[in-house]
Amino acid sequence: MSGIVDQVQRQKALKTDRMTINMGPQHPSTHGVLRLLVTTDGEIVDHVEPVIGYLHRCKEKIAENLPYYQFMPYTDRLDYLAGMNNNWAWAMAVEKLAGVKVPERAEYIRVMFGELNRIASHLVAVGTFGLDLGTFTPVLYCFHEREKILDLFEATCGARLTYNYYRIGGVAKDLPDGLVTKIREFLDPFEKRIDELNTLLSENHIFVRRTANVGVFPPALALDYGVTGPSLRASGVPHDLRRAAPYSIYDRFKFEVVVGRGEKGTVGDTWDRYDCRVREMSESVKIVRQCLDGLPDGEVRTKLPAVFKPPKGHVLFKAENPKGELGYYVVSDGSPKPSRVHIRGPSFCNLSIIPAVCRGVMLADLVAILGSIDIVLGEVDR
Amino acid sequence: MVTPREIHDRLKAQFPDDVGDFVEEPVEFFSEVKPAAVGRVCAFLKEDPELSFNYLVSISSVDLTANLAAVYHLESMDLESGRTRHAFVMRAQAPRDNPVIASVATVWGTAIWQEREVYDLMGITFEGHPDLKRILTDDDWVGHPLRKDYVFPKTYRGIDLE
Amino acid sequence: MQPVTASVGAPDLKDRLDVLLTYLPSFLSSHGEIVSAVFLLIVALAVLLGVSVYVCLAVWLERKISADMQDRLGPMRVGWHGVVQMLVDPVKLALKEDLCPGAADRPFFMLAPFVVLAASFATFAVMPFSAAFILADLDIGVLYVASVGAGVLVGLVMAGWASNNKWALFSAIRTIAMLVSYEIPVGLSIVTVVMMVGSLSTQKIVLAQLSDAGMAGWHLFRFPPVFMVSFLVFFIAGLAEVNRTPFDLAEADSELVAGFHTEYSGMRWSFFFLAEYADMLIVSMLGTVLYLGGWAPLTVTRPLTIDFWVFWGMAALLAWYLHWLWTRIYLPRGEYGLIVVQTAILIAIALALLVVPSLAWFLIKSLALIFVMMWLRWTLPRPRIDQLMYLCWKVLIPVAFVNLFVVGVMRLYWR
Amino acid sequence: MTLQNRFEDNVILTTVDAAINYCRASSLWPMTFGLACCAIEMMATGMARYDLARFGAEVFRPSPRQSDLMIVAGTVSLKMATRLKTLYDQMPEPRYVMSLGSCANRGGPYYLYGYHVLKGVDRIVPVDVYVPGCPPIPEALLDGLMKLQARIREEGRHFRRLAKVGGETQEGPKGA
Repeated sequence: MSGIVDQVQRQKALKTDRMTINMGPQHPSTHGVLRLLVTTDGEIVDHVEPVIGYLHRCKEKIAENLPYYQFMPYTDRLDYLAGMNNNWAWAMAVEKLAGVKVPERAEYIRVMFGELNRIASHLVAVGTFGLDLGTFTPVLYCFHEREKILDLFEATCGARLTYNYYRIGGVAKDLPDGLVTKIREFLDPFEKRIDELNTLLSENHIFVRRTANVGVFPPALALDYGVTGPSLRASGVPHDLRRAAPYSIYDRFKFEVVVGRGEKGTVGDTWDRYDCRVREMSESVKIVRQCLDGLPDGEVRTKLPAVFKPPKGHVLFKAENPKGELGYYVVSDGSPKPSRVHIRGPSFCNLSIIPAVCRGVMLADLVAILGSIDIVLGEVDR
Repeated sequence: MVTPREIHDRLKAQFPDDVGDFVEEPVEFFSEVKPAAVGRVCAFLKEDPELSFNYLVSISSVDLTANLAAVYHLESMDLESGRTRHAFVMRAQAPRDNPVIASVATVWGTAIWQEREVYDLMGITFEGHPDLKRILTDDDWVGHPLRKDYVFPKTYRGIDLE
Repeated sequence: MQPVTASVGAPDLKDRLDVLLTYLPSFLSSHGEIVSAVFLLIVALAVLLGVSVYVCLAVWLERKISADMQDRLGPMRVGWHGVVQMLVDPVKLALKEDLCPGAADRPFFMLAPFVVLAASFATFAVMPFSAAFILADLDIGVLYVASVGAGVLVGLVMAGWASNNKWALFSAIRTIAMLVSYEIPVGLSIVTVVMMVGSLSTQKIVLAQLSDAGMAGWHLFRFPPVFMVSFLVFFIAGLAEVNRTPFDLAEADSELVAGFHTEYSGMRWSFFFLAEYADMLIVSMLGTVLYLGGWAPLTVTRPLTIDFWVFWGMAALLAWYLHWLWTRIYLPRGEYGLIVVQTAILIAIALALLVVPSLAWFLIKSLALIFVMMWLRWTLPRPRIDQLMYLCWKVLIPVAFVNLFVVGVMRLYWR
Repeated sequence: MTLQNRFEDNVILTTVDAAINYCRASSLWPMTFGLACCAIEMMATGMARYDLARFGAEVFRPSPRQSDLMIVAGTVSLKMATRLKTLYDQMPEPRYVMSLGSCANRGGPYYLYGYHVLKGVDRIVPVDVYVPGCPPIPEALLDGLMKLQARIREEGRHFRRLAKVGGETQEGPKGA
């Protein structure tokens, strides 16, 4: 009898402890060099602290030391999955500051490539999300389609990833011959590929069970943490700068702002964030089609002086990037170099919600949530 | 839709001592706010039912030589329609030798990281921040790189940087 | 050098040889166990070698199969379609530096791969490769597989704990939870077959399925759907037992870096790899033994009888139907010539299969199951640990129990 | 004298060496380790169109212990530099390093004003192959891989690298 009492006493004296694990900076599912300090209680995540800065590349300091034109290539390397969109936002920020007009044809080309790059970026996001959940094949199918888009970019500007194609006041050069046909040839079978992806991944029972009702972002909380882009829209907030504050010529196009519907679980869960990206690809296809139909002839670049000096002033310009709202805060003191450039990276803000929503989830869910917000470290660390 | 001017006037009425001038630059207008009052003012901007600025776009730091400034871009978003109701920009300047601004980390969650970033790169201290430490550079980093007088390091942890 | 011994050694040697030749036969006949032991050792080494060769082949196959599913080529540069890749990788791994982390529990860390390897290779002892080729036809053969196979668990936990790595520890905890749970559905579905046959011996289980009717004698097709359910439970749980995707939570790349073998390098790591593929083979072989007739041929045993034609006629009809479906979807109609050719090929294969020896049948069936495993691996995502436990305790085990009950009732009244 | 000098070049040893080098060259397993933009191109190289698997190098191992090749794909920041060194130290011999892209080679576009960027990964780990480009196209990565394979095949003795563990330099004249 006393033996049992002793045993019970000893069991009471047994202490369970929290375990702190270092996830990253080299870890297969941190999408680069993110480090997560995870405190767990067994499989349950107690607390997550993201540690960033492993890819801090001093972009803002570099911007202060370079003329406006020359900062363009550096923007490519912010969100390196969507170089075109980054270029575009920088161009528009400076154009807004200096009041530069962009020719009509250039606007169409910009929208077209912006949307194509959005598709490419979402393809990577969707594919690597599958990778995070342990299925390897979808990512190859996604990259297969992405390569076709990259071919179009390569034909236009010669680069596969860092395009440096947009210019302040237009784009670098006109489209090469036959590109319009090539884009159409890409778009026509692409929608079938999305269906294929849905069959392979989106409707997969295990996939749905892993993602539905996991990592729900309530809309108010998401906005509080500055979450934007598909991650915010998945929470049911139809906030899309292309529709809310149309820049460039987005007011001319018909497209749907994709919001999370909670089809498999709760609105704003991991599946919704994934699904929003998949559906956004179809919407981008629509926009590109409309661009191709309405593509006018003419100039593609406004002539600007070689030494370009915007007037004194400052502006925060935001554009809807694949990851969310990319903002450039540019301060000009009237000299050829910006006095200060601050970059509001969407991934930076989207990532900051992780500590708030990852309490009490399982370790595998943490990976799923991280994959679903689709961060790019180049933009988080800048 | 409330214009920045009207918001400024409301703030001026609410906090006559804390809110400074309304600066109208060619592209963007902003209000000057005293650094110690930023927390109060922002809490009001968020809580006020008519203004309800629920979205802090960014906190950008600027080196104004004599002062260091933090520029707050705020937006009020309608969660139902996703439209931006109104936007507002305010700036707080703190002296270079003792740059302290009241923190807004308790008002908006996104400010936790953004203020850490400003602290890291510009060296502005945010009073009342729950966990103010370097975010992009490592803890043993010296200096605040975005200041205009920043000197690039020659070595770091024994690695030659020339 | 000592030349003295060499010169006087010659007559001695001759004498000794004479003695040896005189007494050896009587010695051997009186000590039969030594002969059988030596023989067993040779056969065991052959099996060991065979399994190692299979692992190399399976790895290459997996790379090629995955490549094919993913629209790429896979290894191409070494040998014909990269076939030499299966030699190249082991050599490289064998020559890599053997690291042991400073903080690790050195003896256990070093020992763990061998425990895993030994446990999984020991199970091959009771596998009936053919009617004659079985290392040990134990009366408790199936039980032996289940219990010795569980030794793998010990090795994995040793590896996870001794590595002194948090990811490895996580993996070890998951492994315990998973393997212990999934032993139950595996055991229950094995019991259904054992009840049917009335023996635990693997060879007897195969013999019970051997009939003139070919496939119809397999347990899989007995009392449909009872044993099909049993087979499904066995296969799903077996996948979890061997840590294969979708149940590879113990070494989940995207979560636990590399799981229990995070800290292992070179040859020791390749032992885990070897054991994983050997485990796959064990589960496939056990599935084959229990449900798919073991080494029993696919076709009827008496060729060119009415059974034979019925069976292959059905197969031809099925092939024709599948082809028709295929043409409806992807090809223009009217390729009936192709179907005739296809049917002819099918019958030719059927005739050819008659001469296939039983060992080959066993391997073909097991490899087919392994192919299914690979197919699943490259298609499915991975469930979460709690979902995995749910599947085991709330789905597989109840189903297995009901199944067991049904088989028991049938055994009683429907001999 | 070192172990190396005890063996003269002879037919058997050189043949064995050649075979071993061939095995090593044909089975270069990279580490799952992406730093920046170049990592995306590294991923693209592993995908269907470029298919790193053709060279037997598609087995991306998440743990440094099981990998042979560290592809430093992207900008190495100073915060990352010490971690990168640790990762390199964790890899078992023989190990190879490929510096992919201008940033890893020499700091790339961040050379001048990048206060937080390491100006060349060869300052902390020995590099076997440099692949230029910003980012290098997948063909360039494949070319780098083939160059590395060619180098490994020509390595003097199979224990040359092993013999120099802890030594200052990994490189030396062939057959030294």
